[in-house]
Amino acid sequence: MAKNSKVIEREEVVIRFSGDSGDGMQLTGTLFSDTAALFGNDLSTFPDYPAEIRAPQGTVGGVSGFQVHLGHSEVHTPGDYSDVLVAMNPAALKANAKWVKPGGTIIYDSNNFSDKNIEKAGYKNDPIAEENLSGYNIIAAPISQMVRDALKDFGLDPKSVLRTKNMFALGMVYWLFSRKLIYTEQYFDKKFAKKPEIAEANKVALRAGYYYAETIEALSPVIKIEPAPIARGLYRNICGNTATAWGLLAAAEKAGLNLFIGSYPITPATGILEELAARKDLGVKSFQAEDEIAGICTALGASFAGNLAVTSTSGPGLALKSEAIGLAVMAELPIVVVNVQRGGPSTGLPTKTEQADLMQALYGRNGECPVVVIAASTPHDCFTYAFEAARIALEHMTPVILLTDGYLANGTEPWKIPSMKDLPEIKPPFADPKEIPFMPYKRDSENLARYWAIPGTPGLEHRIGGLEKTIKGTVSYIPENHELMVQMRAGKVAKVAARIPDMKVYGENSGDLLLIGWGGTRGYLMTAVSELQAEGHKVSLAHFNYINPMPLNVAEVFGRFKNRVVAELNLGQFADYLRMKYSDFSYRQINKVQGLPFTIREIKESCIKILEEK
Amino acid sequence: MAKNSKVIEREEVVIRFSGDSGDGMQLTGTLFSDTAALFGNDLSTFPDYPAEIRAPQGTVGGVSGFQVHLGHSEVHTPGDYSDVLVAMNPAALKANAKWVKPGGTIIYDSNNFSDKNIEKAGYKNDPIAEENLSGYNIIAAPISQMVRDALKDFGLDPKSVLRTKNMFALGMVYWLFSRKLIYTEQYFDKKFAKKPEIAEANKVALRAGYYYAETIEALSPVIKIEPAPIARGLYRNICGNTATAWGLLAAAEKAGLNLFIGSYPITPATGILEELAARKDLGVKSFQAEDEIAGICTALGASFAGNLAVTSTSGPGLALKSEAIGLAVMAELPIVVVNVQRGGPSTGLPTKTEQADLMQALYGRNGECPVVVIAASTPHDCFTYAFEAARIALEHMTPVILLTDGYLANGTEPWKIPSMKDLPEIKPPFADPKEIPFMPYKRDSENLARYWAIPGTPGLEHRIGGLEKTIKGTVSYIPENHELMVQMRAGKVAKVAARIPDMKVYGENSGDLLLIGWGGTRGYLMTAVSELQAEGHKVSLAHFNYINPMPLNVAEVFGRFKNRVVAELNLGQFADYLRMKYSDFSYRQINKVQGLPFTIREIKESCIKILEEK
Amino acid sequence: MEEPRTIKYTPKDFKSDQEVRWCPGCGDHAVLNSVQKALTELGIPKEKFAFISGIGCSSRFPYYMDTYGFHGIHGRAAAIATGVKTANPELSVWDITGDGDALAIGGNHFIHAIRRNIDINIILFNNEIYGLTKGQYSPTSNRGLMTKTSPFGTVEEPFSVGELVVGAKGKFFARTVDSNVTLSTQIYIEAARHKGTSVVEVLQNCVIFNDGIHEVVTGKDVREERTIILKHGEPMIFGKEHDKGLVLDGLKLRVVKLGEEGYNEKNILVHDAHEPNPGIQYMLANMKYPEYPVALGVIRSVDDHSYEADVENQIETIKKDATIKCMDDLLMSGSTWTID
Amino acid sequence: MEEPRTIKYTPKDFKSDQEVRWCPGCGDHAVLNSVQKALTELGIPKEKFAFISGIGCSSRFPYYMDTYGFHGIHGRAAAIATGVKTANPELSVWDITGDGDALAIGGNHFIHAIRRNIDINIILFNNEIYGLTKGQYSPTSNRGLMTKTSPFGTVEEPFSVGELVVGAKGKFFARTVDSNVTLSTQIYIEAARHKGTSVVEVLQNCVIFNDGIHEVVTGKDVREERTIILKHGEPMIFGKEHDKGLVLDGLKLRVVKLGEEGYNEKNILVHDAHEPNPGIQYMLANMKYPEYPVALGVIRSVDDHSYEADVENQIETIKKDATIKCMDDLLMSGSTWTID
Ligand SMILES: Cc1ncc(C[n+]2csc(CCOP(=O)(O)OP(=O)(O)O)c2C)c(N)n1
Ligand SMILES: Cc1ncc(C[n+]2csc(CCOP(=O)(O)OP(=O)(O)O)c2C)c(N)n1
Ligand code: SF4
Ligand code: SF4
Ligand SMILES: [Mg+2]
Ligand SMILES: [Mg+2]
Repeated sequence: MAKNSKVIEREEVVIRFSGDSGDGMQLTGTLFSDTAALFGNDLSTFPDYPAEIRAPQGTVGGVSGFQVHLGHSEVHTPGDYSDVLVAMNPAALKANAKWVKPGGTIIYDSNNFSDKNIEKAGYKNDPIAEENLSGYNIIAAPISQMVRDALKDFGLDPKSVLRTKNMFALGMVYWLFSRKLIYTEQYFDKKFAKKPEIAEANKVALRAGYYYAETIEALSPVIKIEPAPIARGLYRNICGNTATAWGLLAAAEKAGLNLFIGSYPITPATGILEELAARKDLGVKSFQAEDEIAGICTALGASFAGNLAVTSTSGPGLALKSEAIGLAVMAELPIVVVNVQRGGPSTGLPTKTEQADLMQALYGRNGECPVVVIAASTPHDCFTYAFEAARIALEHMTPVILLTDGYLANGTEPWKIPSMKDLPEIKPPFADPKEIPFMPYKRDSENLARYWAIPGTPGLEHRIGGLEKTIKGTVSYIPENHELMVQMRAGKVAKVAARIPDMKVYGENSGDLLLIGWGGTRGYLMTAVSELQAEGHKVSLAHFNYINPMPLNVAEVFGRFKNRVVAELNLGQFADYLRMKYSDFSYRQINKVQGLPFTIREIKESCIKILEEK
Repeated sequence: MAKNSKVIEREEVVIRFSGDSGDGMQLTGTLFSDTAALFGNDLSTFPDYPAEIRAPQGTVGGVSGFQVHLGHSEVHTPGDYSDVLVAMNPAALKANAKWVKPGGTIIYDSNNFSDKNIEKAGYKNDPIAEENLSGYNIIAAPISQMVRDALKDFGLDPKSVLRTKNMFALGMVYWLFSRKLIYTEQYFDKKFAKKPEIAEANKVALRAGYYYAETIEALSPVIKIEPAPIARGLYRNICGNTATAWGLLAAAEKAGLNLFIGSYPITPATGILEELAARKDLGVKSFQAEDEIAGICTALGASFAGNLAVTSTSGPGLALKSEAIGLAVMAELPIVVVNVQRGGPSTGLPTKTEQADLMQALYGRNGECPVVVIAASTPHDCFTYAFEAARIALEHMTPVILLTDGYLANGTEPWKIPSMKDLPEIKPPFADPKEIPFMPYKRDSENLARYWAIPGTPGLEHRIGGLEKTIKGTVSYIPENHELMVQMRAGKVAKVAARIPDMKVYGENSGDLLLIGWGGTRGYLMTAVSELQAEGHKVSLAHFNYINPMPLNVAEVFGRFKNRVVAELNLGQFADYLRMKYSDFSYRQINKVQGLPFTIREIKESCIKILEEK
Repeated sequence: MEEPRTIKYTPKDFKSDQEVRWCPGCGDHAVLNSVQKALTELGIPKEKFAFISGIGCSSRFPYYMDTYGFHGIHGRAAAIATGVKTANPELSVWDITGDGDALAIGGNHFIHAIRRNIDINIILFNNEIYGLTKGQYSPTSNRGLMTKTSPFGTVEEPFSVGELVVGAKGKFFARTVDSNVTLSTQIYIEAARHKGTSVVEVLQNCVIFNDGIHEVVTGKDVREERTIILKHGEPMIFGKEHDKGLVLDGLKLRVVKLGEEGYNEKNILVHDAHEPNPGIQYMLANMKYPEYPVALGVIRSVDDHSYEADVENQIETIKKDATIKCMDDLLMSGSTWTID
Repeated sequence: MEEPRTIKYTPKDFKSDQEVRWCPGCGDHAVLNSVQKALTELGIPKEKFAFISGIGCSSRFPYYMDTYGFHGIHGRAAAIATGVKTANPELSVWDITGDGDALAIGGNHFIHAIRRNIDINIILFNNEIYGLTKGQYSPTSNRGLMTKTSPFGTVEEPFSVGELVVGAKGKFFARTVDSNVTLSTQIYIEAARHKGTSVVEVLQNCVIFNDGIHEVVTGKDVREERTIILKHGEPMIFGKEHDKGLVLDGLKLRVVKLGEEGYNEKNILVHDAHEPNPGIQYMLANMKYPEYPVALGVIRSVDDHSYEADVENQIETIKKDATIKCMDDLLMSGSTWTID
């Protein structure tokens, strides 16, 4: 399509769409990624928006961004620095200029760079000058004016006209990467089937932008990123929250159980409840509770009644659920507690990402109160680990806390769609209706799980609850019984280790430095390790998804490296946890608590520093 | 008074009064300890009662006990095994027989050993035979019959008559230890001033028991325990909950602030709220909240308004307060959270003791959320550490969690009454009303505390809250600001270390084994170490009251011993914590999770095993 | 729902093997008996009962029932029961709770369960005290009550259970007395049959910490004069001699003597428990001695949507026309692409 | 209490230096203006105001007030405010909350604050939606509302705020509309002056997630016909032409036309906000369009004990006769002995 003669090929590229909260940047970014995915690029995206619904227009606080990283080879993160920045107003430039690679391209809507807006963004002078962008490829496009011109015959009100500015910008970017418009056009045809004039207006703006870019030539050369050599198969884009919801649904289907979710909305976890509330077609019972406590307590009730029960929340909500998680531990009922971590403490930075709820997940309850803790590490593997969380909960009769985070929840990436038949079976230890009287705390001798007797089953009537009990379910204050039960509950969780995979190191099996991570940072750590390895360093990565219990071979893996460094988005919670669990080793730390993911550069620099010390 | 000629002197003795919940054993034990205290013995007591208000009469589940340990020298625990057991019914014998020292004395009410009662207690045959008590000094006293005889002319109803059985038994014990009856008689005169016939009946029963013991001679020899060489001064008995309440009151007076407590009743913490609710004479505002969350939130409101604010609870309640503790951390308001630990997890063993809320206190919140954690170690030092908790909260503008436990809360011991003038001053960092505009997160450069501006002060109007803020109190999502504030909050708590005493070891400053403990186990650990030292072992004790931060010299202390073993009533939470904090050392563990304190024998045996290994 | 099997039970069938551990003389014993009696009348197979409770003396109830039972955590019984019923609408779900459990820590779940009108039966043991923690005042304790946490008398206004239930959109409210097994049994049966949240307030005696608190109205000698047992469709008459009745005086209720001032059975108010507008029921629920007799019986019983049924219906409706029938359908739905 | 200083404020004095971050067009802006106006009328020095809030769009309110302010955690504003007021009764304490904050997660603290009748002013922004979390239904959303968590329509019955307030023993309830600054200001002044818990429900528009939800009654063209502004002591007349009124028909309210069926100003109900028995006020608070006009203004305002005053009184009384005056007295009280 692109007629421009100069074409360069690139391995990968990062594009950031940025504008006011009302400028539609999230949609723009999504449409761009969809097109890239359909083309066959590997990609990773991350939206980034303010906590306020509509922060004051034109200010830096109100900037909403969407970053897309696409590549000809595997892509693990949305990227640190961008090659192309689209800035719909001065505030967007202000917020993002320092994240553009030297010499990168910056497209901005020159009509929006009025003195008033420039001042609102906090600039004193000409923003381009103030940002010192002389070495950059700066495209000042009169976007507002051009959509007004392009749509002047549409009879739309001025607001609706201006609302297509984002499509004009997208058109320009499509030209720059020589992409097809067709998928985006189809989107509008479908979305606005009942308002064809709106669909048409957006398509016109899109095309206007495309042709404008072609015309001005300032954008040349066109950049080509060939499709990535990804495995054959059927793909879709998926974000972490949807993947989590679907993983739970898949587990319910595999276990032959109904899915119940009892949750209270909270950023950034709400998407899971929202997705499941929409899944009435699959029979999900979604209960919007009056608070987080009711969320987990209804789920516990549903679990008692025989459902696959789930509650989803974020940090402050997990705190509120602590007491009831204790009841789940004591009642030994299967339940999945999804915690989408955000910036803390307290209300903290609700729309930002962080990994600081680890200790809370492990220990935030009264008494000796062990639960299984696992963590997802990419948007799409939220599916895998949500499924795993449910499988472990059901087969081991235990609460499982699944940790994801704001970055995973909202980030999207292409996902090779699995087939249900390839997923493992899930077989909860249902009580035998013939074994009467039923003893609620009798255990499977192998994994120590108790048996699950579902209300409605004749003959298995029994009572459970939060007071310490004997194997028969009788309340007991007998000292030795308590100690035994405490050990059984701990033992049951420990036994889960036998049913999880060994830790596999990314890179060589031994070396100078083992970078250690867990949860949502994997893409960054893998990329950093890849690059370090390429540069000749003997660095490997041990990335944890199973936190409690941990894989059985961990100590052995740790022992094969000269140094260990734990990188995490908190002050060192996993590092401390490892000091407790594997106290024979010493651990260095890389920490960041800024509400942001790592940058690859940060990780690499820290690793190199450690490597050079020796 | 005692006419018996045979008198032996003993260093110490343990007596256990035991009977049905309705038998008045708690009062009996208390009266006995009061008399012993007034005599000048050192002592330690522990009540032990069922979770049910009235568990089924006559069953082991319904037994209520009260143990007193008194000595001629220092006494640190209520004792493991008793020299004298009073068993008002067969169930009491059943519950306690194995805790009587070989050859000890057992006094029981033979009228109550009916076949029905024997069966109810779970005996098949004669209890004495079944318990194999042939080497013991068994006194079968027809107590019920004798009080009936003694009071036959009183015209009391049969129930009231039988209610004096405990005094008959107490009279016998008084004779055995040649104690005066006068204090107990005075108690009844005062208590039943308006019902003199009841007072008289109790006194008659008491004397009848005393003379009965003298008569039968089966009890001889009389045991004498001379007064202990305790420091001069004015003494009183105090239990941990009252001491906690009083420590907080003392801190309020020293700081010149009103005391506010917002709490919800929960065993075994309720006594603190109850004591403070009674202290309207000192102006306490006690708020019985609708739940634990309201308990801490009203306290936070009161703290914001300028009171010394407190909330008290036990394990499950602490879980519920987690989210609001996070708000306190973020708002940097002074508040004391008292957690009286009980058996967990969940509802667990509500009336039993345990130390398993340590991790929850340290980490049970979302985000990086540091608080000061300190622990009391004897019933009376609950006063000291409650005072300390308040002092640190107020001077460092931070929430402080004070850990006590069921054993400390209910246990009593004599306490040398301090004088208010000897307690340290408390000087909260009040904001200067002239420094306008007030910046809520500006900090004292030394201890990093922010300043406290009390509503009602003109000119200091400001806003605080749970979202991350700049120094000025403006909501901020700026990455670097967040990281800075996270570090400041951590730093502030760390700086408390400069204002707490160094760790002092009990015993030699170096040696083969350092026994490490924290909180309510101190009496047991000290006694064990004393005995081990006396037996020639190079064992010392490092007992922790300051848990976060810890004294500055800990690593140094640890380094002076060949081995370290951490003894605690959980699965090893403090040991794990030390592995995190002082990872250069290795730690052995002694753990017990039975809802009971340690026995000295257990500690000694474990230590000796470790010592012999090398 | 499947047809109830025709099984004949006796109360003994619902007794578990656990020793009952309430204090001798506690009102809870009688409630247990009444509930066990009521269950025999429902024609519901034993395995379909689930008794859920919070924490408190009363909340030990499930242990004594030979049914499915879940002794929860303090205040959360209504939430747990809501989960049980939503997950499996075929169960007969009972929420056993105290005045502290339901109205102090559990107040929020209580009003939300009622608002949603989920079909559970809430038996609220109101002894106006925290029993299990040994005697602190509760949200239903009267002003001035001296307890361990109010040694000089409380300064708090108590909730009136019926008033709060109506305020939360309640559709079924009844009141009974622990010791009145006949009335209680009848009420529990009606509560169980009512579709939607039923709240039964039991005036329960705590012999240990608040002995005789209800005695002034429920005492043997006075109860006929000081309580009125309401029955749907019957005139509101009470008194040992059936000589007193209730009438409307403007917007207020008034106690009148039959045969005086021209009042007779005909012009006494007739109880309408089914009237959706809670007006009179609200006043009846709120009647206090000495101005009025205290109302017992089913005061309000109005049919309406029940939550779990609406949830099931919505699911059924959507399932019918859904294109997504299983996980594989969902996985392949929306925009996908093939790499080959 | 000390005498109020005679200070003259303008609304600007109550504006903080923070940028107001609500969406353009959000009803919250108008509420902020009305409150700032109301404060100027109270004669209370600025430093005595404390604004406490939970979490939600509305709960950002304290940041915009140049007073003492505490932005709490979700649902807990009433509890925090209760602590502030109990600790220092001299402060004028405001609790700013949303329908989710006050009635979902905060429901328990809400009803307990009201029951205790602590002297705080609760401004409840009712937009019938969770705004800050981007559009899920709330406990006040009508049945059938389609939102992100009820894509097929909710199946839950909403609370009616006034009904719940009365059910929780509420003594002051008023309702206003965000955009009606004159009425709102007047109501906030009355709420502030009322001693005890005042609840003001603001029908607030969320332009983004529930735009126009109140429009059917508050719309410019219809509001005079579909709302009635109640004033104590005045007849309940409404309509553009002042031609409609409310009367009692048996136990129900009825809308009548003046001049028809013999109705005129004289026999129209006169509003009595001070009547302790909530009967009519309860019905007024519950009136729904289209059957009735929606009631605005102060619907109920009854004097009674306020919690913090009773607490102070009890302390003063006890202090007077106390033998324990300071900690040293306490330490030496009861039974002690001397070792020498
Ligand atoms: C989270 C939590 N808070 C507090 C308690 C302590 N607690 C147990 S029962 C109870 C109140 C009991 O009163 P009520 O519900 O009226 O029951 P009753 O004992 O009177 O039947 C309290 C405060 C607890 N177990 N858990
Ligand atoms: C403990 C906790 N749970 C959930 C949330 C997420 N949350 C924030 S505000 C809100 C609801 C807001 O609705 P409302 O109170 O009606 O206020 P509005 O935004 O509509 O003004 C929710 C669910 C939170 N911040 N904290
Ligand atoms: S304490 Fe009261 S309520 Fe509890 S069992 Fe005893 S009598 Fe019953
Ligand atoms: S989302 Fe709604 S309630 Fe929130 S600020 Fe915007 S318009 Fe107002
Ligand atoms: Mg009660
Ligand atoms: Mg709202």
